[in-house]
Amino acid sequence: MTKHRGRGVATVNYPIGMNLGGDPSQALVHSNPSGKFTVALSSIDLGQGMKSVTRQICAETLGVPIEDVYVDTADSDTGPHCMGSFASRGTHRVGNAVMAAAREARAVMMEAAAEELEVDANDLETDGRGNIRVKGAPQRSISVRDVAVAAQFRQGKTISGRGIFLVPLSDVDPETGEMSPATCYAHACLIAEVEVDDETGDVTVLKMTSAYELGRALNPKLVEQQLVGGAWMGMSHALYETPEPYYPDTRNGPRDFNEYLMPGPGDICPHDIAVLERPAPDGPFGAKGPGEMCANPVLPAIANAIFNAVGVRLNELPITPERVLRALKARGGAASSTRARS
Amino acid sequence: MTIAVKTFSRLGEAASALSSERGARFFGGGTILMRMVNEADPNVATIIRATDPAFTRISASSGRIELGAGVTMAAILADRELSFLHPVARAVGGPAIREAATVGGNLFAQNPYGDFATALLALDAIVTLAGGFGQREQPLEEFLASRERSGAILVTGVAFKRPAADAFRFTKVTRVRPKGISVLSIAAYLPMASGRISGARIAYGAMDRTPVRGKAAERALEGHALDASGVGPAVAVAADGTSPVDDAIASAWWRREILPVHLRRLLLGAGHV
Amino acid sequence: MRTPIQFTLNGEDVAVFAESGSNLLDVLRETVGDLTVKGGCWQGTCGVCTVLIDGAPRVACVTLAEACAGRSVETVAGLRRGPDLHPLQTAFMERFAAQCGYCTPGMLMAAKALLDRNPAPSREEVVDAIGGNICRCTGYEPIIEAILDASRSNSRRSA
Amino acid sequence: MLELRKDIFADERDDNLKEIGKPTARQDILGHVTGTSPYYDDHRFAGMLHLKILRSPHAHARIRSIDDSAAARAPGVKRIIRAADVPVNLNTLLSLIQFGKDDEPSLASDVVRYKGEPIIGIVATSERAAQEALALVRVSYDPLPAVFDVEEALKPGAASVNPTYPKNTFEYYGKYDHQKLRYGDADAAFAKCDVVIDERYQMSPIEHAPTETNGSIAVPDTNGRFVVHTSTQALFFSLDTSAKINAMQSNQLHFIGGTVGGGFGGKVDTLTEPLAILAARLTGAPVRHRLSRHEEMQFGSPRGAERIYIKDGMTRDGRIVARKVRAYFDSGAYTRLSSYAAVKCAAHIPGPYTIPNVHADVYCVFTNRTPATAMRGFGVTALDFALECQMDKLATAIGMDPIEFRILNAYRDGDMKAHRREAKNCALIECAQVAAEKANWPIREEYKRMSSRNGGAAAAPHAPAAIAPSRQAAAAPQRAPYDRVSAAPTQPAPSPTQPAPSPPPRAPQPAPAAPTGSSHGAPRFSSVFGTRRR
Repeated sequence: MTKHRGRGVATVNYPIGMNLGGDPSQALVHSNPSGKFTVALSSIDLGQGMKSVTRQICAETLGVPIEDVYVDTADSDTGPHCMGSFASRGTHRVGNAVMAAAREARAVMMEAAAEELEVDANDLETDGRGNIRVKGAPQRSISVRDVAVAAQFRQGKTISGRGIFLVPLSDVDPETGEMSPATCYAHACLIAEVEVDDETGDVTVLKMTSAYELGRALNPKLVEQQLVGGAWMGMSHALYETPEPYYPDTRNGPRDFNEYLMPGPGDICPHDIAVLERPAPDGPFGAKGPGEMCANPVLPAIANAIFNAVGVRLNELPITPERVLRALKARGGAASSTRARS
Repeated sequence: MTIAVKTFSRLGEAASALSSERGARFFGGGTILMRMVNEADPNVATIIRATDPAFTRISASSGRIELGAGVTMAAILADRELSFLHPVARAVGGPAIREAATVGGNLFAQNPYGDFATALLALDAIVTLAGGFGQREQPLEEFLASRERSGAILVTGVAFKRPAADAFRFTKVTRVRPKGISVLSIAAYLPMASGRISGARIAYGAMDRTPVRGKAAERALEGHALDASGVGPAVAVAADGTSPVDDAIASAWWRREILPVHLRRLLLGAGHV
Repeated sequence: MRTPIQFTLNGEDVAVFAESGSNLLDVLRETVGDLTVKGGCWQGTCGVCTVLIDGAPRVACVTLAEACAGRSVETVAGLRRGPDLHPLQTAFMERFAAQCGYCTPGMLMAAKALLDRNPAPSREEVVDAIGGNICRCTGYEPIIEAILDASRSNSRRSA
Repeated sequence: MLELRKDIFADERDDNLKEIGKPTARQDILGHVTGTSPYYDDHRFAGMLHLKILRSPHAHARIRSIDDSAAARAPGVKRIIRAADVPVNLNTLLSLIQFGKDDEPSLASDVVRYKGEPIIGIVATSERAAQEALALVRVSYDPLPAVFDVEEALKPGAASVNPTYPKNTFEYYGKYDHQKLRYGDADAAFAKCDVVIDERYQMSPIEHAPTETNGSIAVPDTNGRFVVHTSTQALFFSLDTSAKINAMQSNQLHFIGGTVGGGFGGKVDTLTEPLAILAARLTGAPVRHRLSRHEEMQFGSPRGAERIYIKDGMTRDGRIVARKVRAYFDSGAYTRLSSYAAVKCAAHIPGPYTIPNVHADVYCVFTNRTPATAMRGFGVTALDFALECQMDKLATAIGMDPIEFRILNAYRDGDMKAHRREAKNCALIECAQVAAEKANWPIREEYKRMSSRNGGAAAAPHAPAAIAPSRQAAAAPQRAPYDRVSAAPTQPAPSPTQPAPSPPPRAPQPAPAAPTGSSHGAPRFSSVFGTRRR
């Protein structure tokens, strides 16, 4: 048997949010009488971490500890409108809405604190540990809890805020396609290393190395979840997945997880990732969205690595071992210059 | 229509219930039958179960190995005497499926399932059947050829001669590790006489409607050594007489193309699971 | 036709009347009311509904409920002992080994079946143990790492 | 293993933050590891009924007759739902944003247009009872000619799939059967190219395969309202769609969800909610409608297949000067979201590269297969596959290192994109540099020194000056209501005279460099990089 190794690269960008905009999201933030905050959304967490990332955005903006914020989603009676969780819009659109709502709530909180401390609200700062203090005179401070009690029972203030984020819908020129598809883009470069068996067409992905630019990694572990899981899905799209194995012929479609092929835990490979942060001017703390684009560079990187390994180009997905073998036979075997260096 | 579940303590009683009732299906491990039930398959009206100890008995101490049809893949993996079959049992599903999947169920599993039956075919297993006629034995090869027509009979067990040490080899080709279903599987019983093959039995899974013998390869191997030149003729005719199908996993073309490659690797020891 | 079935669920006696021919998954979720067990396919192909029966992993959706009479059934609801999380649960949390969380109960039970029999498994043994469990989110790596972490904390405790 | 490269672009960030940037545990993780996170199906209601759907076995057929009398008498059956029971039996998802025409029935009445299309629903006391009743329904069909290939579907005489769009293509702006992208003059530019590569790419359909299938439970509430527990990815999208199909006010529906067992785009389509609500209205009982795994695999909308033809023209020095693309989205029998993806695809055509002449036509085509929908990377994943395979072929054609080739053509701040917006906040070059470094992939010094922040042009060569927003053409008729909203575009195009934050623009057409002896066959430094280095 002869195995050939090769590596391939792909660089991509990805538009953040629904194409052309016009996809609003709203958020409501309010404090209970003991200074604990609730974020009300109708946005969906389908595993990407919507609840968690908006919780961090809210805590950062309010200047309170993360434990003092809880995100409640999704209930159409209590959560204001959100377009939905798709098009990599969660972090960018919903994050901005939560930020706006938290800013408004924070302003009321600081006013209430100022009244209690008898200073100007502009002279106050939060310490991020649940206290509000006078800039330069930290001994003059009050807990967010006491501020909330005072606001509720003495001052009659509601420590709450509303937020919406909308990228206005862009026109499209029917003649030229002139349009504003997105306000910011994430970027990535991924290098895949593969081994190809030239007798069977089997392709094994040995390693992935990547660099993703995401504006800001609001939570590096959540970003890692997306990038690692997304790269797995990219590998799956590249080499395995199809509900129509003989497309455009519609026969022999899979009916279950045995027939629908995806890489198993025994097929995965190490993935070495770097994350870059070039803040998006209109992203929450500069953040874009890693959720969708993370899978995209893997497909072409693997296809290019296969060419580098055995000298055949596969233009059809998925790149099944059968397609690789047919291409190798058409070519009269693997390119001899690319024998395994191992 | 609700399902009736009938449990018998004797295999014989279970067998006659199976042959006498319409829509009766025997419950082995459930991995096939319960899916039919969940999908409201109109062909399943009654589930017949047997608690007879013989159904799950393993006797492997002697040169003749007997496995009750209810023996699970997990039970085989737990039995040191059957270590030569462990690669086969481990190739069936994940651990949870192996706790349920049975020897008997494998004999009825539709292509591309039934890797254990492929191994039993290479081992020249004899199947014990029970039905209205009482008990009888039948070579596995005959049973597989006629299983669609054989109707409501109960397989109570299988028996086969223990292969000489290292004379049995098995490989399963799959797209998904560790538990994908078969692109194909190959089981080979390779008895040696003074360094040469004598009386090899080779069986393929997923290369036809049921597991089938690779008779052309068997003949071409006779009298040869297991080295590159020795296996050449067998590899050349490996796919002769097979008729694989296109399915969601692989095309017939690819199965035929790679069968010789994997047979060669198995015979030369490279593909041993 | 309903039929009585008795078994123990996470150590407690359970007695139910279930539709004859029911699978264990439906009995646990619809009759007993243990909703910690999720269902993914009712075909025995995704492992989402993995539970332990007498300590062995089983896919509940293709397990005949009547066949569980008198047996011991464990679900993720029984993994946690009061306020204390099982080391596997802690490891899954620390390793961020769940995204949508839907496969997690089955993964945890498949992993428990492994560690109960093999407290210090190799990576290959962990991979085999979850081989029947589909995860569409994580790419498996964090799950494998979490199970290996839990096994190490096991051995630390026993040491 | 993940490494944060805080050193790069540090001058553009304020990293003095308390909660942002921390690896804080997920808010939902404890629920996940204890099996207590509340998915839609983790709610139980006394007397809950179950809805199952009878689906077409034909890809295209006229329904001659339906006899469900035996099914109606079957044990456990409470109600049969027919097309005539659906208050508004024609819808398209994006009608919520006035994009596209209603073209898809909830239940087919006269014609079925794909294998698996819903025909009737049966509500029964158990899923099993409903499934057994389905087997008793007798439907007689007259099979019709079907079309499964996107290009076959566009040929004269091809079977017409979708009566709303009889020519088998979505209609853009009331006048075109495709989305256009026009920038510069690609055809003229090809004539000047040293290398032209023309290729065909075919993406497969893909199933989302979430471990939790699509589903919902509709529960009659007080005041004529219904509580709906749902697996949707877009709560109000599904609520408004359900309200429209059921001719209800949106405040009659109370949707609860937000904890979903994976979606990946496959839970936007609102596949189960409208009929679950209708069933609950018609029976007065809670009704669960969940797809079986088999239904999810075969009849839940997949990522549609895409066929993409790309012709690229390049000068000997490795610069892409022209790109022509023809792309086809296989939308299946109905529109759902493919029409939207085609526009997103058109905008993405040049990828992250600066190409002065781009010409693209993107078609949304109807065929007799399961309607396609959004999936992770919608409109872009297949195009990126095609573009990046193409980039590799171009680099190989002139013997240039594939990473250096990408860095050379990468867009920089200030470059003009083909959709006539200035590139900003670019970072492709830096990603390529870091990935190459991590993988020990050697690239030359001058490429390591390049930056997305330098060397961009205010307007790309050969490019018409960006059209000022005020002069933008009127928006598509079907999106008229949104024109007001978009009076002020978010990214006003720069006037051609606006100075770029970068050195002078690159020469319109870099002088073709003589091939060098270098193993990379790289272009001469001065001719290519002179304008980029400062």
